[in-house]
Amino acid sequence: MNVLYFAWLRAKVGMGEEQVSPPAEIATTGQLVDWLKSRSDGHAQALADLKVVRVAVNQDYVGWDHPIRQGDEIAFFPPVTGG
Amino acid sequence: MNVLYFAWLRAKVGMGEEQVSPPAEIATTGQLVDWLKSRSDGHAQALADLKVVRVAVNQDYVGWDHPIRQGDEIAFFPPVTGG
Amino acid sequence: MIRIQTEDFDPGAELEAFSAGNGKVGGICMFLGLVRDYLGDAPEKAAQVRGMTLEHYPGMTERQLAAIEAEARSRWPLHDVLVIHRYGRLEPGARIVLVATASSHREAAFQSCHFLMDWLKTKAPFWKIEHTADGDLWVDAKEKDDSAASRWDLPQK
Amino acid sequence: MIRIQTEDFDPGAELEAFSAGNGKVGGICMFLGLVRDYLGDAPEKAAQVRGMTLEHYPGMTERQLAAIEAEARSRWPLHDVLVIHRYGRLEPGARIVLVATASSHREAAFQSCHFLMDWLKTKAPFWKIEHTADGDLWVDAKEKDDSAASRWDLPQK
Repeated sequence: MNVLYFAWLRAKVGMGEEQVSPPAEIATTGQLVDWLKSRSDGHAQALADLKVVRVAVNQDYVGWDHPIRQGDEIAFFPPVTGG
Repeated sequence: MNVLYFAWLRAKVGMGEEQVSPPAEIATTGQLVDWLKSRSDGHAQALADLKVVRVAVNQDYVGWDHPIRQGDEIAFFPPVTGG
Repeated sequence: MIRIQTEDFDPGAELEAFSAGNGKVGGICMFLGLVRDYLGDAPEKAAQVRGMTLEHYPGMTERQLAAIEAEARSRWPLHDVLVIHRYGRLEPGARIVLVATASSHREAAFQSCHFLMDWLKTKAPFWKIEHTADGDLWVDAKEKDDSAASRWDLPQK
Repeated sequence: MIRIQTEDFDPGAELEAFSAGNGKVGGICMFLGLVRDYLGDAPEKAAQVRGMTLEHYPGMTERQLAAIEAEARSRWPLHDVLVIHRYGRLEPGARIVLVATASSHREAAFQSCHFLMDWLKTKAPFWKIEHTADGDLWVDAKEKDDSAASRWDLPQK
Protein backbone atom coordinates (compact mmCIF):
# COMPACT_ATOMS: atom_id res chain seq x y z
CA MET A 1 0.00 0.00 0.00
CA ASN A 2 1.00 3.60 -0.59
CA VAL A 3 1.62 5.69 2.55
CA LEU A 4 1.76 9.50 2.39
CA TYR A 5 3.03 12.01 4.97
CA PHE A 6 2.30 15.74 4.98
CA ALA A 7 3.51 18.88 6.73
CA TRP A 8 5.68 18.26 9.84
CA LEU A 9 5.02 14.51 9.70
CA ARG A 10 6.77 14.45 6.31
CA ALA A 11 9.67 16.39 7.80
CA LYS A 12 9.99 13.99 10.75
CA VAL A 13 9.64 10.79 8.72
CA GLY A 14 12.07 12.21 6.19
CA MET A 15 9.97 11.45 3.12
CA GLY A 16 6.57 12.27 1.71
CA GLU A 17 5.64 8.88 0.35
CA GLU A 18 6.58 5.25 0.67
CA GLN A 19 5.37 1.88 -0.57
CA VAL A 20 4.95 -0.58 2.30
CA SER A 21 3.86 -4.19 2.53
CA PRO A 22 2.97 -4.88 6.16
CA PRO A 23 2.25 -8.46 7.23
CA ALA A 24 -1.30 -9.71 6.89
CA GLU A 25 -2.12 -9.33 10.58
CA ILE A 26 -1.85 -5.52 10.22
CA ALA A 27 -5.55 -4.95 9.51
CA THR A 28 -6.39 -1.43 10.78
CA THR A 29 -4.99 2.09 10.58
CA GLY A 30 -4.03 1.89 14.26
CA GLN A 31 -2.13 -1.35 13.76
CA LEU A 32 -0.39 0.17 10.73
CA VAL A 33 0.80 3.08 12.89
CA ASP A 34 2.38 0.68 15.39
CA TRP A 35 4.05 -1.23 12.58
CA LEU A 36 5.31 1.96 10.87
CA LYS A 37 6.76 3.28 14.16
CA SER A 38 9.15 0.32 14.21
CA ARG A 39 10.61 1.26 10.83
CA SER A 40 12.72 4.23 11.95
CA ASP A 41 13.22 6.82 14.67
CA GLY A 42 11.70 9.37 12.29
CA HIS A 43 8.55 7.29 11.92
CA ALA A 44 8.39 6.81 15.69
CA GLN A 45 8.68 10.54 16.33
CA ALA A 46 6.17 11.53 13.67
CA LEU A 47 3.57 9.09 14.92
CA ALA A 48 4.30 9.38 18.66
CA ASP A 49 1.21 11.42 19.60
CA LEU A 50 -1.89 10.45 17.65
CA LYS A 51 -3.86 13.31 19.21
CA VAL A 52 -2.12 15.58 16.69
CA VAL A 53 -2.24 13.15 13.77
CA ARG A 54 -5.09 12.63 11.32
CA VAL A 55 -5.40 9.67 8.98
CA ALA A 56 -7.16 9.35 5.64
CA VAL A 57 -7.74 6.15 3.67
CA ASN A 58 -8.30 6.68 -0.03
CA GLN A 59 -8.69 10.42 0.62
CA ASP A 60 -11.42 10.18 3.23
CA TYR A 61 -10.95 10.87 6.93
CA VAL A 62 -11.14 7.70 9.03
CA GLY A 63 -10.50 6.61 12.62
CA TRP A 64 -7.75 4.43 14.11
CA ASP A 65 -9.77 1.24 13.84
CA HIS A 66 -10.51 1.63 10.15
CA PRO A 67 -9.73 -1.49 8.06
CA ILE A 68 -6.90 -1.26 5.55
CA ARG A 69 -6.05 -3.45 2.61
CA GLN A 70 -3.64 -3.83 -0.26
CA GLY A 71 -3.83 -1.02 -2.79
CA ASP A 72 -5.11 1.55 -0.27
CA GLU A 73 -3.71 5.07 -0.26
CA ILE A 74 -3.12 5.90 3.40
CA ALA A 75 -2.15 9.41 4.46
CA PHE A 76 -0.97 10.74 7.82
CA PHE A 77 -0.95 14.47 8.52
CA PRO A 78 -1.49 17.08 11.26
CA PRO A 79 -4.82 18.83 11.81
CA VAL A 80 -5.36 21.08 8.82
CA THR A 81 -4.56 24.81 8.83
CA GLY A 82 -5.66 26.16 5.46
CA GLY A 83 -8.11 28.92 4.62
CA MET B 1 -41.82 72.94 11.73
CA ASN B 2 -40.85 71.06 8.59
CA VAL B 3 -42.79 67.82 7.92
CA LEU B 4 -41.51 65.25 5.39
CA TYR B 5 -43.32 62.28 3.82
CA PHE B 6 -41.64 59.37 2.02
CA ALA B 7 -42.63 56.43 -0.20
CA TRP B 8 -46.37 55.67 -0.27
CA LEU B 9 -47.09 58.20 2.48
CA ARG B 10 -45.82 60.92 0.14
CA ALA B 11 -48.08 59.60 -2.63
CA LYS B 12 -51.13 59.58 -0.35
CA VAL B 13 -50.51 63.00 1.21
CA GLY B 14 -49.80 64.35 -2.27
CA MET B 15 -46.55 66.09 -1.35
CA GLY B 16 -43.15 65.29 0.05
CA GLU B 17 -42.70 68.23 2.36
CA GLU B 18 -44.72 70.95 4.06
CA GLN B 19 -44.18 73.70 6.58
CA VAL B 20 -46.74 73.56 9.38
CA SER B 21 -47.41 75.62 12.49
CA PRO B 22 -49.62 73.56 14.78
CA PRO B 23 -51.11 75.20 17.89
CA ALA B 24 -49.07 75.17 21.07
CA GLU B 25 -51.00 72.29 22.68
CA ILE B 26 -49.66 69.91 19.97
CA ALA B 27 -46.67 68.73 21.98
CA THR B 28 -45.88 65.16 20.81
CA THR B 29 -45.47 63.24 17.57
CA GLY B 30 -48.74 61.40 18.29
CA GLN B 31 -50.64 64.66 18.79
CA LEU B 32 -49.10 66.03 15.59
CA VAL B 33 -50.42 63.00 13.68
CA ASP B 34 -53.96 63.66 14.90
CA TRP B 35 -53.66 67.32 13.96
CA LEU B 36 -52.20 66.52 10.49
CA LYS B 37 -55.01 64.03 9.77
CA SER B 38 -57.51 66.90 9.96
CA ARG B 39 -55.73 68.82 7.21
CA SER B 40 -56.87 66.70 4.22
CA ASP B 41 -58.28 63.32 3.19
CA GLY B 42 -54.83 62.47 1.87
CA HIS B 43 -53.23 63.15 5.25
CA ALA B 44 -55.95 61.12 6.95
CA GLN B 45 -55.39 58.15 4.63
CA ALA B 46 -51.60 58.27 4.86
CA LEU B 47 -51.65 58.36 8.67
CA ALA B 48 -54.66 56.09 9.24
CA ASP B 49 -52.71 53.04 10.47
CA LEU B 50 -49.69 53.92 12.59
CA LYS B 51 -48.63 50.26 12.72
CA VAL B 52 -47.21 50.77 9.22
CA VAL B 53 -45.85 54.27 9.82
CA ARG B 54 -42.51 55.22 11.32
CA VAL B 55 -41.62 58.68 12.58
CA ALA B 56 -38.26 60.42 12.87
CA VAL B 57 -37.54 63.71 14.61
CA ASN B 58 -34.41 65.46 13.41
CA GLN B 59 -33.41 62.27 11.58
CA ASP B 60 -33.60 59.92 14.56
CA TYR B 61 -36.29 57.28 15.06
CA VAL B 62 -38.69 58.18 17.88
CA GLY B 63 -41.98 56.94 19.33
CA TRP B 64 -45.46 58.47 19.27
CA ASP B 65 -45.03 60.26 22.59
CA HIS B 66 -41.84 62.02 21.60
CA PRO B 67 -41.88 65.79 22.28
CA ILE B 68 -41.80 68.12 19.29
CA ARG B 69 -40.99 71.79 19.04
CA GLN B 70 -40.62 74.62 16.59
CA GLY B 71 -37.80 74.12 14.12
CA ASP B 72 -37.92 70.31 14.28
CA GLU B 73 -37.66 68.25 11.10
CA ILE B 74 -40.34 65.59 11.42
CA ALA B 75 -40.55 62.73 8.91
CA PHE B 76 -43.23 60.10 8.39
CA PHE B 77 -42.53 57.01 6.30
CA PRO B 78 -43.28 53.29 5.99
CA PRO B 79 -41.00 50.58 7.44
CA VAL B 80 -37.81 50.68 5.40
CA THR B 81 -37.11 48.26 2.52
CA GLY B 82 -33.58 49.02 1.30
CA GLY B 83 -30.57 46.76 1.06
CA MET C 1 -16.84 54.66 4.96
CA ILE C 2 -20.42 55.30 3.88
CA ARG C 3 -21.36 56.21 0.31
CA ILE C 4 -24.89 56.91 -0.95
CA GLN C 5 -24.99 57.34 -4.71
CA THR C 6 -26.99 56.84 -7.91
CA GLU C 7 -23.98 55.59 -9.92
CA ASP C 8 -22.97 51.95 -10.20
CA PHE C 9 -19.80 50.77 -8.47
CA ASP C 10 -17.11 48.20 -9.21
CA PRO C 11 -16.94 45.63 -6.38
CA GLY C 12 -13.49 44.41 -7.46
CA ALA C 13 -11.99 47.89 -7.46
CA GLU C 14 -13.66 48.72 -4.14
CA LEU C 15 -12.30 45.54 -2.64
CA GLU C 16 -8.82 46.21 -3.97
CA ALA C 17 -8.74 49.72 -2.49
CA PHE C 18 -10.30 48.46 0.72
CA SER C 19 -7.69 45.84 1.59
CA ALA C 20 -4.66 47.46 0.02
CA GLY C 21 -1.48 47.40 2.03
CA ASN C 22 -2.81 46.55 5.47
CA GLY C 23 -0.86 43.52 6.58
CA LYS C 24 -3.09 43.18 9.65
CA VAL C 25 -6.13 42.16 7.60
CA GLY C 26 -6.63 38.41 7.59
CA GLY C 27 -10.18 38.28 6.30
CA ILE C 28 -12.62 40.39 4.33
CA CYS C 29 -16.30 39.59 4.19
CA MET C 30 -18.37 41.24 1.49
CA PHE C 31 -22.05 41.18 0.74
CA LEU C 32 -23.41 42.35 -2.58
CA GLY C 33 -27.15 42.87 -3.05
CA LEU C 34 -28.62 42.76 -6.56
CA VAL C 35 -31.99 43.56 -8.13
CA ARG C 36 -33.87 40.31 -8.71
CA ASP C 37 -36.12 39.97 -11.71
CA TYR C 38 -39.02 38.39 -9.84
CA LEU C 39 -41.46 39.42 -7.18
CA GLY C 40 -41.57 38.47 -3.53
CA ASP C 41 -40.32 35.04 -2.56
CA ALA C 42 -41.35 33.23 -5.73
CA PRO C 43 -38.65 32.58 -8.34
CA GLU C 44 -41.22 30.76 -10.47
CA LYS C 45 -42.76 34.16 -11.14
CA ALA C 46 -39.49 35.13 -12.76
CA ALA C 47 -38.98 38.06 -15.11
CA GLN C 48 -41.98 39.95 -13.80
CA VAL C 49 -39.96 42.83 -12.45
CA ARG C 50 -38.77 45.35 -15.05
CA GLY C 51 -36.76 47.28 -12.54
CA MET C 52 -37.11 49.20 -9.34
CA THR C 53 -36.65 52.68 -7.98
CA LEU C 54 -35.04 53.27 -4.62
CA GLU C 55 -36.01 56.38 -2.70
CA HIS C 56 -34.20 57.47 0.43
CA TYR C 57 -34.18 60.22 3.05
CA PRO C 58 -31.06 62.28 2.37
CA GLY C 59 -29.33 63.23 5.58
CA MET C 60 -31.05 60.65 7.74
CA THR C 61 -29.64 57.84 5.59
CA GLU C 62 -26.07 58.97 6.13
CA ARG C 63 -26.75 59.61 9.83
CA GLN C 64 -28.26 56.17 10.42
CA LEU C 65 -25.59 54.32 8.43
CA ALA C 66 -22.82 56.15 10.29
CA ALA C 67 -24.44 55.05 13.56
CA ILE C 68 -24.62 51.45 12.32
CA GLU C 69 -20.96 51.53 11.27
CA ALA C 70 -19.99 52.92 14.68
CA GLU C 71 -21.99 50.16 16.37
CA ALA C 72 -20.22 47.48 14.29
CA ARG C 73 -16.81 48.93 15.13
CA SER C 74 -17.69 48.96 18.83
CA ARG C 75 -18.67 45.28 18.74
CA TRP C 76 -15.89 43.78 16.59
CA PRO C 77 -12.22 44.63 16.03
CA LEU C 78 -12.41 45.95 12.47
CA HIS C 79 -9.69 47.49 10.35
CA ASP C 80 -12.13 48.91 7.85
CA VAL C 81 -15.82 49.13 6.97
CA LEU C 82 -17.34 50.06 3.62
CA VAL C 83 -21.02 50.58 2.86
CA ILE C 84 -22.17 51.67 -0.60
CA HIS C 85 -25.90 51.99 -1.25
CA ARG C 86 -27.44 53.18 -4.50
CA TYR C 87 -30.74 54.98 -5.02
CA GLY C 88 -32.76 55.94 -8.09
CA ARG C 89 -33.87 53.69 -10.93
CA LEU C 90 -32.19 50.25 -11.12
CA GLU C 91 -32.61 47.52 -13.74
CA PRO C 92 -32.85 43.77 -12.98
CA GLY C 93 -29.42 42.38 -12.17
CA ALA C 94 -28.11 45.81 -11.08
CA ARG C 95 -26.04 46.17 -7.94
CA ILE C 96 -27.91 47.85 -5.07
CA VAL C 97 -25.72 47.60 -2.03
CA LEU C 98 -22.23 46.55 -1.02
CA VAL C 99 -21.12 46.00 2.56
CA ALA C 100 -17.57 44.93 3.33
CA THR C 101 -15.67 44.50 6.57
CA ALA C 102 -12.01 43.78 7.14
CA SER C 103 -10.65 42.21 10.30
CA SER C 104 -7.66 40.22 11.48
CA HIS C 105 -9.94 37.22 11.92
CA ARG C 106 -12.64 35.71 9.78
CA GLU C 107 -15.27 35.36 12.50
CA ALA C 108 -15.28 39.10 13.19
CA ALA C 109 -15.41 39.84 9.46
CA PHE C 110 -18.36 37.50 8.88
CA GLN C 111 -20.36 38.57 11.91
CA SER C 112 -19.89 42.30 11.44
CA CYS C 113 -20.79 42.16 7.74
CA HIS C 114 -23.92 40.14 8.51
CA PHE C 115 -24.81 42.55 11.32
CA LEU C 116 -24.37 45.60 9.08
CA MET C 117 -26.69 44.16 6.43
CA ASP C 118 -29.32 43.13 8.97
CA TRP C 119 -29.37 46.53 10.66
CA LEU C 120 -29.20 48.40 7.36
CA LYS C 121 -32.25 46.45 6.19
CA THR C 122 -34.36 47.64 9.13
CA LYS C 123 -32.86 51.03 10.02
CA ALA C 124 -31.56 52.76 6.89
CA PRO C 125 -34.36 54.90 5.39
CA PHE C 126 -34.60 53.44 1.89
CA TRP C 127 -37.81 52.38 0.14
CA LYS C 128 -38.19 50.29 -2.98
CA ILE C 129 -40.89 50.55 -5.59
CA GLU C 130 -40.93 47.67 -8.08
CA HIS C 131 -41.91 48.34 -11.67
CA THR C 132 -43.89 45.37 -12.98
CA ALA C 133 -46.08 44.56 -15.95
CA ASP C 134 -49.05 45.15 -13.67
CA GLY C 135 -47.88 48.53 -12.44
CA ASP C 136 -45.71 49.96 -9.72
CA LEU C 137 -45.72 48.33 -6.30
CA TRP C 138 -44.16 49.59 -3.09
CA VAL C 139 -42.24 46.72 -1.55
CA ASP C 140 -43.55 45.70 1.88
CA ALA C 141 -41.18 45.37 4.79
CA LYS C 142 -40.65 41.76 5.81
CA GLU C 143 -41.17 40.26 9.23
CA LYS C 144 -38.09 38.11 8.73
CA ASP C 145 -35.96 41.23 8.33
CA ASP C 146 -37.06 42.36 11.79
CA SER C 147 -36.23 39.00 13.30
CA ALA C 148 -32.88 38.92 11.48
CA ALA C 149 -32.05 42.33 12.96
CA SER C 150 -33.25 41.47 16.45
CA ARG C 151 -30.82 38.58 16.83
CA TRP C 152 -28.12 41.25 17.18
CA ASP C 153 -29.91 42.91 20.11
CA LEU C 154 -27.67 43.14 23.12
CA PRO C 155 -28.90 41.83 26.48
CA GLN C 156 -30.72 44.54 28.45
CA LYS C 157 -28.67 45.90 31.31
CA MET D 1 -16.92 25.31 -8.65
CA ILE D 2 -13.68 24.37 -6.87
CA ARG D 3 -10.28 25.63 -7.98
CA ILE D 4 -6.95 24.77 -6.36
CA GLN D 5 -4.08 26.76 -7.82
CA THR D 6 -0.75 28.45 -7.20
CA GLU D 7 -1.61 31.56 -9.24
CA ASP D 8 -3.24 34.65 -7.79
CA PHE D 9 -6.84 35.46 -8.71
CA ASP D 10 -8.85 38.64 -9.27
CA PRO D 11 -11.78 38.78 -6.82
CA GLY D 12 -13.59 41.43 -8.87
CA ALA D 13 -13.39 39.44 -12.09
CA GLU D 14 -14.41 36.25 -10.29
CA LEU D 15 -17.38 38.02 -8.77
CA GLU D 16 -18.39 39.51 -12.10
CA ALA D 17 -18.34 36.11 -13.84
CA PHE D 18 -20.03 34.50 -10.86
CA SER D 19 -23.12 36.67 -10.77
CA ALA D 20 -23.41 37.51 -14.45
CA GLY D 21 -26.86 37.38 -15.96
CA ASN D 22 -28.73 35.40 -13.33
CA GLY D 23 -31.74 37.52 -12.47
CA LYS D 24 -32.62 35.12 -9.64
CA VAL D 25 -29.60 36.11 -7.56
CA GLY D 26 -30.50 38.63 -4.88
CA GLY D 27 -27.41 38.34 -2.74
CA ILE D 28 -23.80 37.28 -2.99
CA CYS D 29 -21.64 36.72 0.06
CA MET D 30 -17.91 36.54 -0.42
CA PHE D 31 -15.07 35.85 1.96
CA LEU D 32 -11.49 36.63 1.07
CA GLY D 33 -8.64 35.34 3.22
CA LEU D 34 -5.28 37.11 3.14
CA VAL D 35 -1.79 36.43 4.49
CA ARG D 36 -1.28 38.50 7.64
CA ASP D 37 2.13 39.88 8.41
CA TYR D 38 2.13 38.92 12.08
CA LEU D 39 2.13 35.76 14.09
CA GLY D 40 -0.69 34.15 16.00
CA ASP D 41 -3.30 36.38 17.56
CA ALA D 42 -1.05 39.32 18.32
CA PRO D 43 -1.12 42.27 15.89
CA GLU D 44 1.41 44.06 18.11
CA LYS D 45 3.95 41.53 16.89
CA ALA D 46 3.43 42.94 13.41
CA ALA D 47 5.75 42.41 10.47
CA GLN D 48 7.32 39.28 11.88
CA VAL D 49 6.02 37.05 9.12
CA ARG D 50 7.92 37.25 5.84
CA GLY D 51 5.52 34.96 4.06
CA MET D 52 4.12 31.49 4.21
CA THR D 53 4.01 28.31 2.20
CA LEU D 54 0.82 26.33 1.84
CA GLU D 55 1.10 22.63 1.26
CA HIS D 56 -1.89 20.49 0.36
CA TYR D 57 -2.85 16.91 -0.47
CA PRO D 58 -3.65 16.88 -4.19
CA GLY D 59 -6.70 14.78 -4.89
CA MET D 60 -7.99 14.70 -1.35
CA THR D 61 -8.27 18.49 -1.34
CA GLU D 62 -10.54 18.52 -4.38
CA ARG D 63 -12.49 15.57 -3.03
CA GLN D 64 -13.11 17.15 0.38
CA LEU D 65 -13.98 20.57 -1.05
CA ALA D 66 -16.43 19.01 -3.51
CA ALA D 67 -18.08 17.24 -0.57
CA ILE D 68 -18.28 20.51 1.38
CA GLU D 69 -19.80 22.31 -1.62
CA ALA D 70 -22.38 19.51 -2.01
CA GLU D 71 -23.22 19.78 1.69
CA ALA D 72 -23.74 23.56 1.39
CA ARG D 73 -25.99 23.11 -1.64
CA SER D 74 -28.05 20.52 0.24
CA ARG D 75 -28.56 22.87 3.18
CA TRP D 76 -29.29 26.18 1.41
CA PRO D 77 -30.91 27.11 -1.91
CA LEU D 78 -27.85 28.32 -3.80
CA HIS D 79 -27.56 29.44 -7.41
CA ASP D 80 -23.80 29.17 -7.41
CA VAL D 81 -20.79 28.35 -5.24
CA LEU D 82 -17.17 29.27 -5.88
CA VAL D 83 -14.14 28.17 -3.86
CA ILE D 84 -10.62 29.17 -4.91
CA HIS D 85 -7.71 28.13 -2.69
CA ARG D 86 -4.06 28.79 -3.44
CA TYR D 87 -1.04 26.78 -2.40
CA GLY D 88 2.71 27.33 -2.61
CA ARG D 89 4.66 30.34 -1.40
CA LEU D 90 2.65 33.44 -0.52
CA GLU D 91 3.86 36.88 0.57
CA PRO D 92 2.24 38.99 3.32
CA GLY D 93 -0.95 40.61 2.03
CA ALA D 94 -1.41 37.91 -0.64
CA ARG D 95 -4.82 36.38 -1.27
CA ILE D 96 -5.10 32.79 -0.01
CA VAL D 97 -8.72 31.79 -0.37
CA LEU D 98 -11.96 33.06 -1.85
CA VAL D 99 -15.37 31.58 -1.06
CA ALA D 100 -18.49 33.03 -2.65
CA THR D 101 -22.11 31.94 -2.62
CA ALA D 102 -25.06 33.31 -4.57
CA SER D 103 -28.66 32.92 -3.48
CA SER D 104 -32.01 34.59 -3.95
CA HIS D 105 -31.86 35.71 -0.33
CA ARG D 106 -29.14 37.23 1.79
CA GLU D 107 -29.54 34.94 4.79
CA ALA D 108 -28.79 31.83 2.70
CA ALA D 109 -25.84 33.57 1.06
CA PHE D 110 -24.35 34.64 4.41
CA GLN D 111 -24.88 31.35 6.19
CA SER D 112 -23.62 29.13 3.38
CA CYS D 113 -20.48 31.23 2.85
CA HIS D 114 -19.73 31.18 6.57
CA PHE D 115 -20.36 27.42 6.68
CA LEU D 116 -18.06 26.77 3.70
CA MET D 117 -15.21 28.68 5.33
CA ASP D 118 -15.69 26.99 8.71
CA TRP D 119 -15.72 23.52 7.20
CA LEU D 120 -12.89 24.28 4.80
CA LYS D 121 -10.79 25.41 7.78
CA THR D 122 -11.16 22.05 9.53
CA LYS D 123 -11.61 19.56 6.66
CA ALA D 124 -9.65 20.69 3.60
CA PRO D 125 -6.13 19.20 3.75
CA PHE D 126 -3.98 22.33 3.63
CA TRP D 127 -1.09 23.12 5.95
CA LYS D 128 0.67 26.43 6.47
CA ILE D 129 4.28 26.99 7.33
CA GLU D 130 5.12 30.57 8.30
CA HIS D 131 8.50 32.01 7.35
CA THR D 132 9.69 34.29 10.15
CA ALA D 133 12.88 36.01 11.19
CA ASP D 134 13.34 33.19 13.71
CA GLY D 135 12.86 30.39 11.22
CA ASP D 136 10.03 28.38 9.71
CA LEU D 137 7.09 27.43 11.89
CA TRP D 138 4.27 25.04 11.08
CA VAL D 139 1.02 26.77 12.02
CA ASP D 140 -0.91 24.95 14.74
CA ALA D 141 -4.58 24.14 14.26
CA LYS D 142 -6.79 26.28 16.47
CA GLU D 143 -9.37 25.06 18.95
CA LYS D 144 -11.66 27.90 17.93
CA ASP D 145 -11.69 26.62 14.35
CA ASP D 146 -13.05 23.30 15.62
CA SER D 147 -15.76 25.02 17.63
CA ALA D 148 -16.61 27.29 14.69
CA ALA D 149 -17.06 24.21 12.49
CA SER D 150 -19.04 22.28 15.07
CA ARG D 151 -21.79 24.90 15.26
CA TRP D 152 -22.84 23.64 11.83
CA ASP D 153 -23.22 20.06 13.06
CA LEU D 154 -26.69 18.74 12.36
CA PRO D 155 -28.69 17.20 15.20
CA GLN D 156 -28.03 13.47 15.50
CA LYS D 157 -30.89 11.39 14.17
